[in-house]
Order: sequence, then structure tokens, then C-alpha cells
Amino acid sequence: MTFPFLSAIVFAPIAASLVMLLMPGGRKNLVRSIALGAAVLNLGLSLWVYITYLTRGLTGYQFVEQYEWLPVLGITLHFGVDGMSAPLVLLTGVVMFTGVLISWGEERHGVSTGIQDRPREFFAFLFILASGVFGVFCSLDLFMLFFFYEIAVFPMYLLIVIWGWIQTREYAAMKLTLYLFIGSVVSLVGGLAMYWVAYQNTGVLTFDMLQLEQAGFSQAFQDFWFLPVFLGFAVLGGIWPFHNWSPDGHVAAPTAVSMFHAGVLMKLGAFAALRVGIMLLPEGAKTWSLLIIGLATVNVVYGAFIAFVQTDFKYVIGFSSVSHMGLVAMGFATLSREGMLGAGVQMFSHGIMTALFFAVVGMVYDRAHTRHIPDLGGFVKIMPLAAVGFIIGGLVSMGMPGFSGFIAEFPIFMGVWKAQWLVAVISIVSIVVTAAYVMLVIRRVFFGQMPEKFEGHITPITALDKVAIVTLCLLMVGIGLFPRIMVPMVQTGVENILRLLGGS
Amino acid sequence: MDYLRSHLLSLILFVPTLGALLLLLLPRRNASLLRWFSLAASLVPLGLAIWLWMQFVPDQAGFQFEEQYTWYEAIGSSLHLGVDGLSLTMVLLTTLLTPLAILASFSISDRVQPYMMLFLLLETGMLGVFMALDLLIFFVFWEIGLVPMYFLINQWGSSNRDYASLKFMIYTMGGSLGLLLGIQLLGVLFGTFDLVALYDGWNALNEGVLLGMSVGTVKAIAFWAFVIAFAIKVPVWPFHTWLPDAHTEAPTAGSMILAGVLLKLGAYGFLRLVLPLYPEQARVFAGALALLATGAIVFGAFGSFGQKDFKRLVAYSSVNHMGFVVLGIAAAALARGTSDAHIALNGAVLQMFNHGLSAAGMFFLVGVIYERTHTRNLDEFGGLFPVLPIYGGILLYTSMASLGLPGLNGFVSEFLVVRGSWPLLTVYTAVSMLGLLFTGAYILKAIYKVLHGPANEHWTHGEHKVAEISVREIIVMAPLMVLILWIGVWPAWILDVINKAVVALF
Amino acid sequence: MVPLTWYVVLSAALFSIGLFGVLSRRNAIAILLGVELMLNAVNVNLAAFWRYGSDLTKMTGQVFAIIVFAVAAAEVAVGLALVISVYRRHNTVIADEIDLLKW
Amino acid sequence: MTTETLLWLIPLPPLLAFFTIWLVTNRSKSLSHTVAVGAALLSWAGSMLVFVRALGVEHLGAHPFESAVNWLPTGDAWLKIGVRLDPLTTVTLFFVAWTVLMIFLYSVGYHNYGQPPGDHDRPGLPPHGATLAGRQVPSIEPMYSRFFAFIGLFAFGMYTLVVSDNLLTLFVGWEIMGLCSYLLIGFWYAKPSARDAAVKAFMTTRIGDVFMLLGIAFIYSATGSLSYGEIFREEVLHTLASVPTPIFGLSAAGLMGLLLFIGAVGKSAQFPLHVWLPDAMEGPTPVSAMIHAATMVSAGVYMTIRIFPLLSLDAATMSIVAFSGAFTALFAATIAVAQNDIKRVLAFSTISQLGYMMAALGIGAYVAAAFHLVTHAFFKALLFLGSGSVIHGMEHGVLHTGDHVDPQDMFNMGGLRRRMPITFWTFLIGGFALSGFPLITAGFWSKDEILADAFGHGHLAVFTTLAVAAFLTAFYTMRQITLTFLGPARTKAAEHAQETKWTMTTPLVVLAAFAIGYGWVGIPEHFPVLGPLSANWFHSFVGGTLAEHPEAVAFSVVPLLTSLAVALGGLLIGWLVYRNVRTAEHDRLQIPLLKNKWYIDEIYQVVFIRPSFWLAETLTSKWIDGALIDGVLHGIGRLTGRLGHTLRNYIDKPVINEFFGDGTAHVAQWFGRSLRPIQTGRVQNYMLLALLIFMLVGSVVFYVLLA
Repeated sequence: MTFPFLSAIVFAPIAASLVMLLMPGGRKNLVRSIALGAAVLNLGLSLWVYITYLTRGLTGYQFVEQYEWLPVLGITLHFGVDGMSAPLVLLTGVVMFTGVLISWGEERHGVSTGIQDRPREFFAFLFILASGVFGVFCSLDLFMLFFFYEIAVFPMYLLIVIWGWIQTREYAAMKLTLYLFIGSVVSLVGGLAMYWVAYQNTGVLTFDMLQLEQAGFSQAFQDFWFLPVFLGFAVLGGIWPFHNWSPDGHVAAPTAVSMFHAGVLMKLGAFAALRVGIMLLPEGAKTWSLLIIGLATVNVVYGAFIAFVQTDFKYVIGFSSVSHMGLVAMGFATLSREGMLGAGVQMFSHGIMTALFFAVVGMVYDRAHTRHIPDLGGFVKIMPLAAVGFIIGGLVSMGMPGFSGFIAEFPIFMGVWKAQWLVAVISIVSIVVTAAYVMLVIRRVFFGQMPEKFEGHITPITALDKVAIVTLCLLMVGIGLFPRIMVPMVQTGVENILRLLGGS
Repeated sequence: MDYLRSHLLSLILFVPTLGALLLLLLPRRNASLLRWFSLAASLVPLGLAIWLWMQFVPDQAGFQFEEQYTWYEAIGSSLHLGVDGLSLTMVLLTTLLTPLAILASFSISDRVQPYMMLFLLLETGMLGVFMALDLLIFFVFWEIGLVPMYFLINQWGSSNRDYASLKFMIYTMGGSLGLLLGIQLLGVLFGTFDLVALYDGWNALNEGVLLGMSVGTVKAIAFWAFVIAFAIKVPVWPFHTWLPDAHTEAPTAGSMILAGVLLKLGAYGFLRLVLPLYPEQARVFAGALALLATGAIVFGAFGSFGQKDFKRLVAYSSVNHMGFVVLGIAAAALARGTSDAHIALNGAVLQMFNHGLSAAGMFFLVGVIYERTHTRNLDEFGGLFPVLPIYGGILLYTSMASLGLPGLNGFVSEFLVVRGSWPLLTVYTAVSMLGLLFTGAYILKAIYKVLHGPANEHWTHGEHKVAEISVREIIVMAPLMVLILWIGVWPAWILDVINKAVVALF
Repeated sequence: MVPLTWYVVLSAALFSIGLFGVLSRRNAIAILLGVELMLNAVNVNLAAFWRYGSDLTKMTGQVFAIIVFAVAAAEVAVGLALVISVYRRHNTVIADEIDLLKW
Repeated sequence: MTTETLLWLIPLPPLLAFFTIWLVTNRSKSLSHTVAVGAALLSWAGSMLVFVRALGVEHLGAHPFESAVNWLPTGDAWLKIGVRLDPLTTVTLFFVAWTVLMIFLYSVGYHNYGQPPGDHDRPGLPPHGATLAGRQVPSIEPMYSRFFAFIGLFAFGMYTLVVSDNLLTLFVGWEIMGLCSYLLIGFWYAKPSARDAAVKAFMTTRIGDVFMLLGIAFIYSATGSLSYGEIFREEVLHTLASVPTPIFGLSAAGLMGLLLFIGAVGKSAQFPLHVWLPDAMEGPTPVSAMIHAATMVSAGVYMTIRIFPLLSLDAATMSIVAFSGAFTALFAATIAVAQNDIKRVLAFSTISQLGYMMAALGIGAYVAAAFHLVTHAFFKALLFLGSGSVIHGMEHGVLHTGDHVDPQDMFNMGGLRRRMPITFWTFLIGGFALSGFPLITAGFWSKDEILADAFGHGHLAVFTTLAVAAFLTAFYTMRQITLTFLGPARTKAAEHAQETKWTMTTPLVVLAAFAIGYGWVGIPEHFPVLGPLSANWFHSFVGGTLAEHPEAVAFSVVPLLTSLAVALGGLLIGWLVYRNVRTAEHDRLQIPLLKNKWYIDEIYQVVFIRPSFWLAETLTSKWIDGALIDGVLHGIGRLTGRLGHTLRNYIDKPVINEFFGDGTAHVAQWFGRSLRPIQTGRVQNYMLLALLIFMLVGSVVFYVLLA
């Protein structure tokens, strides 16, 4: 253990945000540069972590760091990544990077894109958020997980309420915050219950999850507490029927925040649900897996159908996320090797994909000032790259082979076959529906005739935007063509979970 | 050379992709450079494919030039390529038609770069299906092929392209859902997607209970899942209605490939997956298949005869011709292993190849006349023969090939199919003769309306006088016409390869 | 010597007087005085319990008492400051009229 | 060069001519016709060589010249194709070679080679004539080269059909001829009538072809081969005869025979598929000759003779053939008597004569059929070319006089005897041969043999029908000759008609020679006086084609007398009736029923053609595809949208979002609002409250928990 990569990853953003707050707010580009620098740093670090993990063929928890925090209560600052979380760390790094890029924006012929209003505060909050997210993915300590979880959720409120879409931002921000806090509180109660019961069982007061895994919770205890814990987190994962905060939140949030929100935050929920719910209460998971699969199925189909009829560009994406996160939950709930493998990859793939979606939506919205699909059209002429990016994202989201979506969804369905084949038959319908609405959106927004009121008022996207889009696309295609750059790693994570599940 | 030999398939497969990527680097403005480059990029696979054809040993049963690369070992799928007589024929067809299509689309001047890229990617997609020896890889390429074609239709198509392209995409994807589920089931059961392994495993699995049903039931359902996926692609009546729309709206070259190769994917699926994986079910349901095939033949002919749009007419003719392929397949499914079955399958495969030639040619000729008159409405042509003697001759020639005139390729395959299916499916064969009769009817209708017919002064005189077919266009047609005649007069060179493969497989 | 009970009673009385003052007086200054009384009652208690405690070597009683003195001083300072600032603004030191907390 | 190689080569020259003209020489008219005629000459030479060699072989039927090569790999076997020279081939090849050569030669003149191009001639229309030095003269055909290309391909088809040793290549030639007849009938495609006739011809014959294809497939699957040598072996035939089929209780052999026969019905224009042939007259006259005499229609009969061994196995099939033939013979004859177009008369007479041959086959007299096939080919070619020459002469007159009368209507002719002597005499010979003028003409011998066989084998019904038909034949032939050549001219055009060039007359003379001479090779042995003089070479030679040699029927005087009577009687009456008929009005035989060909076309129009259009355009395209299938698809699409809306507007928004989501928030809000009054803002109230609660809790703890 030479260099504390993980703590660096976790705390660099907060440090950066403090530095930014010290800067004069007027000098926007300085602030942005700092933000970009920090983002690049984080990206580099997380990439390093990822690649090391992958290329060294490591398994289990790596880059482990442990510092005393509150020994009396057995709380330690315990970091470590495994095959399941390392991709998510990378994901966060990427989304952070691209988020900064597309928030940079510019002011040209009256068209202002990105974040022009108080970027200093914006980036500060965004980075606090990022720290929280990194923290959740890295921490192996239940208390710290909750701690970072709340840190991740809270700035979201400010970001939306200050920089959000004027019409619904208060409503959406409040709704989002309440949903997530309630959810996390429920899980927190579960967490504390585990803490005490583990204390009773082992006589050790600890929040360390590696030890909690060994605490030997009774079947009854697990059956009782699994649902609250899992669902409490799954709320952030957008599980039905607690998904409603997410489309509204997406729509209200400013672009970069939507990217974080859909790209990373929802993974936070799914990941925590996996870590705390399934990994600490495996028996409970077995008991309830069919129920979760059922809910997830509703997510998948329901989300797809609703997205099919939305006329608001952002709502379409929002509901598509609901549908896709349903696949993640479904994959985890199958508790089978393929299912969880797929879900793991799907978290990454979907994160990248929606980040791209929202980035492009933002670019379109900043220029057209409307997201009403029938009013759009012909944007491919002015922003071809954005169009191509969106198309690739669309192909990913419809599970087109050759892109990461297929790599992720196919195993999920295989897992579902093992668990309950009927579900596979039902939920596979969503693929076609997805294809339908994605193709329709692409056609209506990017192709066709551009309304003359836009003619000449639409500026092309900036170089930074292009960098962001290309980065995201490369990741999706790369994984689609060469699954081995991610799958084996996720596999090790899955093996670990399967071990907890007692084989299977 | 040795390297070349051992990586031949992957080279043929990925050279077009490489070309597509290199196109990105070329200046977007310089259209002619882009065209010639992509033509070259598509000629390389053709050359390799011809070499492959010569290196191929027909007498050796099983797959040759196999290559295997790890791709997705987590779920037991690998990039496993290989060819036998069937796939070899199709590979040759694909690599032959793509350069012609690209040459045919030299007249495209709008966004040449993406157009050509899509075309090259499309070639990779199609070739992949024909070469894949891994179920998942098969599906991967099967689906990938849709995307370029969707955008070709949607971007470079004609008036009703949005509807047509979406219909094409969604219909095909919807159809392949069953296939996807089936593939997943197989994967879950056997933990591998390698075809060779699955052939044995899946066929060995005969009794017992699966998913709470008897294996027989499951297999029957899976069989239909596969069949529907492929039947939509072929297309078999009544799953054919996407085809006239797609063909009609697609750009000329798009229709050439669509009719020439894409439809073959479906038929190939029958041969490569359905028959080997479900011999039992195939035998049981052969009657139903034959019924659909007859429907395709008869209704395809009727539908074609009923069209006012030249391109639509040709499109429906594809339904009619592919019906014979399915009829042959049904016959083979019914009496696997008999010489009747072999003859029928020979016919079916050869028909796939022949239809590839003649349909591509027909669509191209339609495109030629469309580019000059900007109408496809048969009633607006007429009396063009004096103005376009050469074009007229070529059109007559090609349409006679698709009519199945003895001495040209179409006849050989149709005869073999009829011969093979007569003793097995006598009634269906007899009924399908009605379709054959109307094949004549619609071909003559087209010639009548376009070449003969009451002379339309609008085209024959004045500033609208249509121009004679250009040299480039003749060059596009030439290889097709040569092959049409060659196969018609001396089919043995290709049929021998097919025949040996068929005998070895079925 | 005097039993512990007396001290406790004394401090309780002091405390109650202080509490009564806090609750009943209307002048903010008087309320502050009440608070002081209560604090001192606590101090008396602390000292008494220390004196009657198990061992006298540990100085916990005094220490706490001193902390209380310190806190009380700070509190009075802050309190008076508040009162004055309120008086500046509202020209009153009557608690009932200072209901800024009402929403 | 071996005979086999020669056989392989015979069809090729015309094919090469086709490609050469199409690809190379189509610009130059002279080159084109040189190539074509040269090719025809080559094939002719080859055929003659083969013919001579064949004559030298003993028992050619038993061991014919054969040569075959692998063509199609089928499973573990190969389908062979090859050439075969047996007596039937020999005689067919003989007449085909001659007629084809003649017709090629004739075409040169017919299309006005050497004349200037027309003033306003257009491709696709017959030449209108050009002005040369102020005078209207015939003009050359604009698509001269193309014509020769087409007939070259046509000749290739016929030669292939004849020399091939198997049904498959026979079918190939068969279809190629079908295509060529389509192209040639529609040669003047700018004429609507020609266009329609072409399509009609192709489609009608194709009806037969699909059945024939089935038959071929049936034979192939039953015997595993298609070459005559294989499928006509004793044991094969035996098995085929014994296998029953579900259809009409025919044996397999019978069914195969029937299917193939239907093909022949289409090709040889037998009732009910005869309708295309009269319309085929729209083509240039050499084409009519090609189609009706030399090649296409003969092909049908040739094929039927070929499969005779198969046919003869099933009595039912045989009688079907016999009766359809006999009926057609009579039926067509009745129509022919009422036609005024010189070529249409010949067309119907062709149908009728082919009916003769079919009938002969039906009664088992395949040698007679073959004999009549050959003779008919010669004299019918002669007649057609003659009529063409007449028309040509008439057109010359039309151009010369400038009054536009139909040059094909016999009631515009008359007195051409003097204007065009060669044409007259050759036409007369042909006509007499057709009507079976006793002893000298070939037609007499062949027709007489058929009648004799019919009578001899006791098929009296067939016999009488054929006799009546023969009478009508003689009658309308004489009517034609009378109206065309005898008497005074009816129009100025006829007066100025002019004899045609040598390229057209030479063929007439040559064919006339055959029309007379060829009959003498087939005089029955038992015929009084003449019989002994000449051995019945034809019978013995062609008879050898089959394994069992058909014995000649015993001589009977009845058929002889009958044929004499009908022939002479018909001719006589025809002359007597039409001698003085000046205009069509005075023609008492213009019965609408006959003139309109028994309204068969109209019936077909209603029964088949319109329904098939309805089926195609309305039922399939509009209803099934458009309404039904696409309707279902669009329905599914709409359903998806509907479902999405329902989920969003009736579940997601009201229930989950508003009721659960916002609902909880509202409850919380209400709760807070209801607690609001206790917030007085007075420090002391708060403190008091705190105190009370403290005491409450404290007492609870003290008295309840600790107690």
C-alpha cells in the first residue's frame, strides 16, 4: 500500500471545491479550469485504479485503506474496491470529467450554453456531490457508506433548486430530497439493527461490512430486514413504485446534474442495495428475490411503455432510465452469476449511456429552449457529432449487439431465465418498445425538417462538448466490442457475492 | 501467405469495417475519392472471397477455415468463424454484390461519407452472419445488420422512408425477440453458444422436463420462435409486408443489397440453425412451412402482378421467389436424408444465390430508370424501348432470368426445388405452379408497361428524353448478367459445392 | 456538621426562585437574572456533593463549578448584548413584545 | 467429325449469330443478315450431314447416336444432359433445317432489304414506305438487325429441342422458343394489337408449360432420370404403368403423359389453349411461318410423339388425347371457313391440322402423326410464306395506288394469278397439299394414313370427325385460293400488286417441291398400284424409333374413298361457291358465331382474365396485404401507444405520483400546519412547555420505568 489512491479519489473533489470557493467568483474560467483539473485528476486516479485492478487480474477488495474514525463505536474510515465497485468508481470519474466539460459552455450570439450563472458555487456543490459518490463506492464501512450517501444526496437539492429548470425545480428538488432521505433513513434503521445484532452475536461493536458479513444473522432477522434495507436504497435506484422522483428530478436538474443524477446517483442506490442488502443479508435476498424481480419487471416494461409516449425529450430519457435501472435490480435479484454479472456491467453501461443522453439533450435544449419533441427537428445538420453520439447511445439503450448495452442485458436475461423464465419473456418486450421510441426520438429531433424559427439561431457544439461525447461513445463501443475490458473484473465481484450467497 | 490463409475469414469479415473507419480520415468534401476508396475497400473482400472459393475443398465435410477468438467467455461465447458449402456460396454472393452496390451508388452525392461507411459496415454485418459458428455471434451480426440498413433507408430513401424504415427495423427486431429468447435458453442450458457443441447437445436432449414443460413442447415453441424470426426476414407470407415498403423506399443500392443478401440471411438461418437444431420439429411442422411457402409464392406473384409501382412490383417478386427457397427447405425438413431432400435443398440454396443476382439486377435497373424519370409509376412509362435499346435489352434479359427462363439461372434452381418437393409435397408444389404462372404475368406486365406500351412522348422526345444507360451502369450489370447466363448454362461449378455441403449436412 | 440535605434544599429553593423568575418576569433583564440564579443553584449543588463525596482528592466539583461560572459569564454577556440590540431596534425589553420566533 | 460432336454443334451457330448481332453487328443491316443466314446455312449443312449419316445406319432406332455429359449434381447422382439421334430426330431435323433456312432467306426480302429507310418509320412499327424519286416505294424495316437476332435465337431453341436426348433440355429449347415467339409476335410492339398478342401468346403457352414442368418433375422423381433412353426402358415403363395415382384413377404413366400433353396443348395451340395462335398473326409473316410451320407448334407434337411410349401405357390418357385432337381439328376448321384475313385462315387451319396429329397419336398411329407433322411443316411453311408474298405484293400495290386498303383481307384481292405467277402456283401446290389432293401432294398421303389408322383401329368417332374436318379444310383452302388468286381484281391495289423478289420466291419453290415430293416416301405398302412400287420408307424408318415396331394397318378402301371424296368434294364446292362472290356481304358463311371464333376469347376474358386482375389488385394487394396484415401491424403499434398513455395518465401520475408520492407530503404538511398555534414566539411559553414536558417525561420515567 504505497499511495492512498482511494482516499485521494474520495477527498480530492471536496478539496477542489474548497479551493474553488476561495477563488473570486467573477473569474469563471479560472474556476472552471480548477474544476476541470480536479476532474482530470480524479479521472486519472480512478482510471489507474481500474486498470491496475483489471490488468493485475486482482480479486476481492483491493487498494484497501483503514483509518480510525470513532473507535468507540467501531467506525473506521475503511476504503476498498472490488470488481463490482471499481467500474463504478471509473464511471464516476468519467461522468465527473464529462460533466465539467459540458458545463463549461460558452456565450455566443446570445446563446448561452452550459453553466454561466455562478459556476463557482455550481462546481463546488457538484464536487461535494462527487466526493460523496466516490465515498459510497469505496467505503467498506457501513456507517461511512451512509455518511457519504447523505453527502451525495444533499448537494443535489441545492444544485437543482438553484440551477434547475425554473418551472419545476423547487417541486422536483424537494421531492427528490425527501424520497431519498426517507429511503436512506429506512435503510439506516436496518443498518443500525444489523450493527446491534452483530454486536450481540459476536460481541464486537463494528460497522465494518467485512465483519458484518461474518456476523451470521439469523434467517428470521434477514427476512425481516432485507426488504427495508434493499428497498430503502433501491429508491435511489429508481425501483418501482418509488421511481417517481427520478424523471421529475432529471427534468428539473441542469444538464451536468442530470448526468450525475442518472449516470451515477441511481447506481449509488443500486450499488448500496447490493452491498448492504444482498451482501449483508443474503438469506433474506433469497427469500425475497422473486418479489424484487417482479417489481423490477414492472420497472422495465412500465418504464419503456411510458417513455414511448412522452413528448418531452428529457422525460423520455428519464423513463428510459427507470426502465434500464429495472434491469439492474432484476439482474441483482436473480442472485445468479449471469444475472449479477449483467447487472454490474449494466450499471456502468447505463451510467455512460444516460450521461451521454442528458449531455446531448442539454446541448439541444440550451439552443432550442424547448424539449418538446414535436417542436424540434433537423439538428443533425448543426450538431452532427451530437447526433451520432445520441444514436450510439440509443443503440446501446436498445441492447443492440456490438455495444455495451447488449453485453449487459444479455446475461441479465440469461439470469432471469434461470430464476423465472416467464419474466424473461415478458420483459424482453421492452427491448422492442425501447427500439421504437429511441428511433422515433432520433428521427424527430435530429433528422427531418428543422423548424425555421431555429434556422440560424442554433450554434454548433463546443470542442469540449465534442471531447465529452467522444469519450462516452468510445467507452460504450469499446465494451461492446471487447467485453474483456470489463467483464472479467465484474466477474470477480460476482464471485465474491456468490460466495456470500453460499455458492449457487 | 500462410497468415493470410489462416486468417482469411476474419480478413474478409473485417476489411470492410477497416475501410469504413479509414473513410473517416478522408476529406469529407472529396466525394469521388470517397467513392473510389470504398469501392476498393469492398473489392478486397471480393478478391479474398474468390481466393477462398478456390482454396475451399468441397469434398471435405464440415467447416473449413475455422477461426476462434475469445470474445465473451463469461457466458461461454467466442468469435468462432468457419465456412462450409452453404455459407461459402453466401459469402461469395455478399462480397460480389457489395462492390456492385457501391458502384451503383456512385450517383449518390448527398453525404457520401456516411453513406459509404454504412454500406461497408453493412457488409461486415451480413458476412458475419454467414460465417458465424457461434450462436451469440450469429445473433450479434444478425442484429447489427439492421442498423446501417435502417439509416440507409431512413436517410437516403424516398418519400415514405420514415414509415418504411421504422417498420423494417421494428418488425425485424420484434421478430428476432423469439430468436433471442431461444438463444438465451440454449445458452442457459448448455453454458456455451458454440454451434457445433449445440448441435449435439440440443439434439441429444430429448426427454425430461424443462421449465415445467416436456422437452418436446419446449422444443416446439423454440422451433417456432426461431422460425418466425427467420420467416420475417425471408420473408414468408404473411410476414412479408415490411418488404415492399422497405424495398420501395430504400435507395437503389440499398434495395440491391436488401433483396440480394439481407433476405438470404433468413433463409440461411433456416439452413444453419432451424434444420440442424430442430430436425424433429421441422419434420412435424414441414407441412405448415410448405403452406406458408406456397402462400408466399402465390400471393407474392399476385401481389406483384397487382402493383402500379415498378419497384414495388419487383419487391413483391422477391416474396414470390424466396417462397421457392422456403418450399425447398420445407421439403428437406420433411424427408431429411433422402435424395429428394438433397435436390430440394440444392435448389433452395441455388435459388438463394440466383435470386441474389437477378433481384439485385432488377432493382438496379429500376433505379436506373428512376434516376432518369423520377417516377416509378408504371403507367407513366411506356414505349421506352426505341429510346433505350441497350437498357431495354438488359432489362429483358434480367427479367427473363427472374421469370425463370430455361437457359438462365432462375430456371435451374426453381426446377430443382419443384423436382425435390414434388414427391414430398405434391399438392403444395402443384398449387405453387399458379405462382409460377403469375410470375410470367407480372414480368410481362412490367416489360409491357415500361418498354412496350403506348409510347409516352414525354420521355421519348423533347427535353425530358431519357438518357441511355451509362457505361458505369453497364459495368454494374455485366457481372450479374454473366453469372446469370453461366449458372443457367453450366450450374455444376457452383451446385457441386452446394450439393456436397447439403449431402454432408442433411 | 450541617447535613447535605440542607444544601440540597437551599439549591432547590434557589433554582425554583430562578425558574419562577424566568417564567414570570416580563423584563428581559430580570429573566437573565433568573437564569443566573438557576446556574448558581447548580453550583451550590456541585460544591455540596463534592464536599460530601467519597474522596476529596479529585477536584471534579470545583472544576465543574468553575466551568459553570465561565459559561454563566459568557451567557450573561451574550444575553445582555442581545437585550441591548433588541432594545435598540424595538425600544423595549419586555419579553412578551419580542416574539420574533413567531412565524 | 463424329456424328455426336456434330449433333452438339448443330444448335450453336444460330445462338452465336444471336449474340454476334446483339452485341456487335446490330448497327449494320447487311452484316447482320449475313451472319444470321450464314448461321442457318451452317446448321442446315450440319443437319443434312447428320441426316445422311443416319440413313446409313441399320436399326438406328435400336442403337441411336447418343452422347451425354453430367450437368446437375443431385445428391449422390448427376443429372445428365446430352444429344441423341434416332429416326424421329432425323426426320424432324430434316424438315426443321430446310424450313428454317428457307425462312431466314425469305426474311431478307420480306423486310425489304435494299430499300431506302422510311420517311417516318419508327422502331416498333411496320415500315410505312419511303418516297424515292417522287414515287412511294416500300421501305426497309427499322429493326432489321434485331429481327435476325431474334429468329437466330429462335432457331437455336428449335435445334436444341430436336437434338436433345432428354426432357430437360427439350424444355429449355421449348421455353426459349416461347420467349422468342413473345419477342417476335410483339416485334412491332408499337401496335397495341401486337403487344397484346405477344403477352397473350406467352401467357397461354406458359399455362401449358407449368403443367409440363410438373410432368417433368414427376418423371424425374419417379425414374431418377430424364433422358429418353432411361425413362422409356421396358421395366421403367412397366413400373410406371402399374403405379396408381389419386387423380382420375390414372396410372403414374398416364398422369405424366397427361401433364406433358397439356404442355403440348399449350404449345401446339390445341383447344382450349388455342386462343393465342390466331392473334400471333400480328407478327411479321416469316415469324408466323416459323411459329406455325417449322418450329414452335411442331415442337408440341414432336414432344407428344417423343413421349408416346409413356402415353400409350394408359388408355384413358390416349382417349383424352385422341378426342381433344379430333375436336380441335373440327373446331378450328369451322372457324377457318369464316375468316377473311388470309393469314388467319392459315392460322386456324394450322390448329386444325395439329389436331389431326394429336388425334393420330391418340389412336396410336404415331408414325402417321410424325409423317403428317413433316409434310404439314413443309406445306404450311409454304402457305405462310406464300401468303406473306401475297401481302407483300398487295402492299406494293397499296403504296403504288395510295388507297389504303387492308392488304391482308382476301376480299380486297383477286386476280393475283396473273400479277404474281410464282406465288400463285406455289400457293396452289401448298393449298392442294393441305386439302389432301390425291396422289401427287404429300398432304394426301399423310392425311390418308391418319384416316386409315383411325378406321383400321376402329375409332369410328375420331374417323368421322377427322373426315368432316378434312372436308372443311379442302373447302376453306379452295375458298382462300379462289378469293385471292382467281377471278378479276377487287381493288386497284390488287391490280397493281407485284411479284416479289427472288429472296422470297426461291423459298416458295423449294418448299413447293417438298410439299409434293415428300409424300412419296411414305406410301403404304398395300396401296393399290403405287404401294408396291415404293417401299414405305418413312414408316419403317420412323417406326424403328420404338422398341416394338408398329405393324401397318390392313389396307381398306373406305378411308381411301372417304379422303378422296372429302378432298375433291371440298375443293370443288369451295370453288363453286366462291367463284362469283365479289364482296364479304355476299359471303353466306360469315356466321357471327364462327367469325368470332365461338366467342372463346370473350369467355376467357370474363372467366379468367378479369378475375385474376381482381385477385391481384383488389384481393391480394388491397385487402389481404393492405387492410388485413398491415392493419394488424398498425394495430399493435397503436396498442403500444395506448398502453403507454394509460400507464402514465391513469397509474403513474394519479396513483403513484400524486396519491403516494405527493400524498405523503401533503399529510406531513397538514400535520405541521395543525401544530402551528403553539408557536407563540414567546420565550417564556416555550420554556413553560419545556418544563411541563420535562416533568411529564420525568415522572413517567420515575414512576413507570424505574418502578
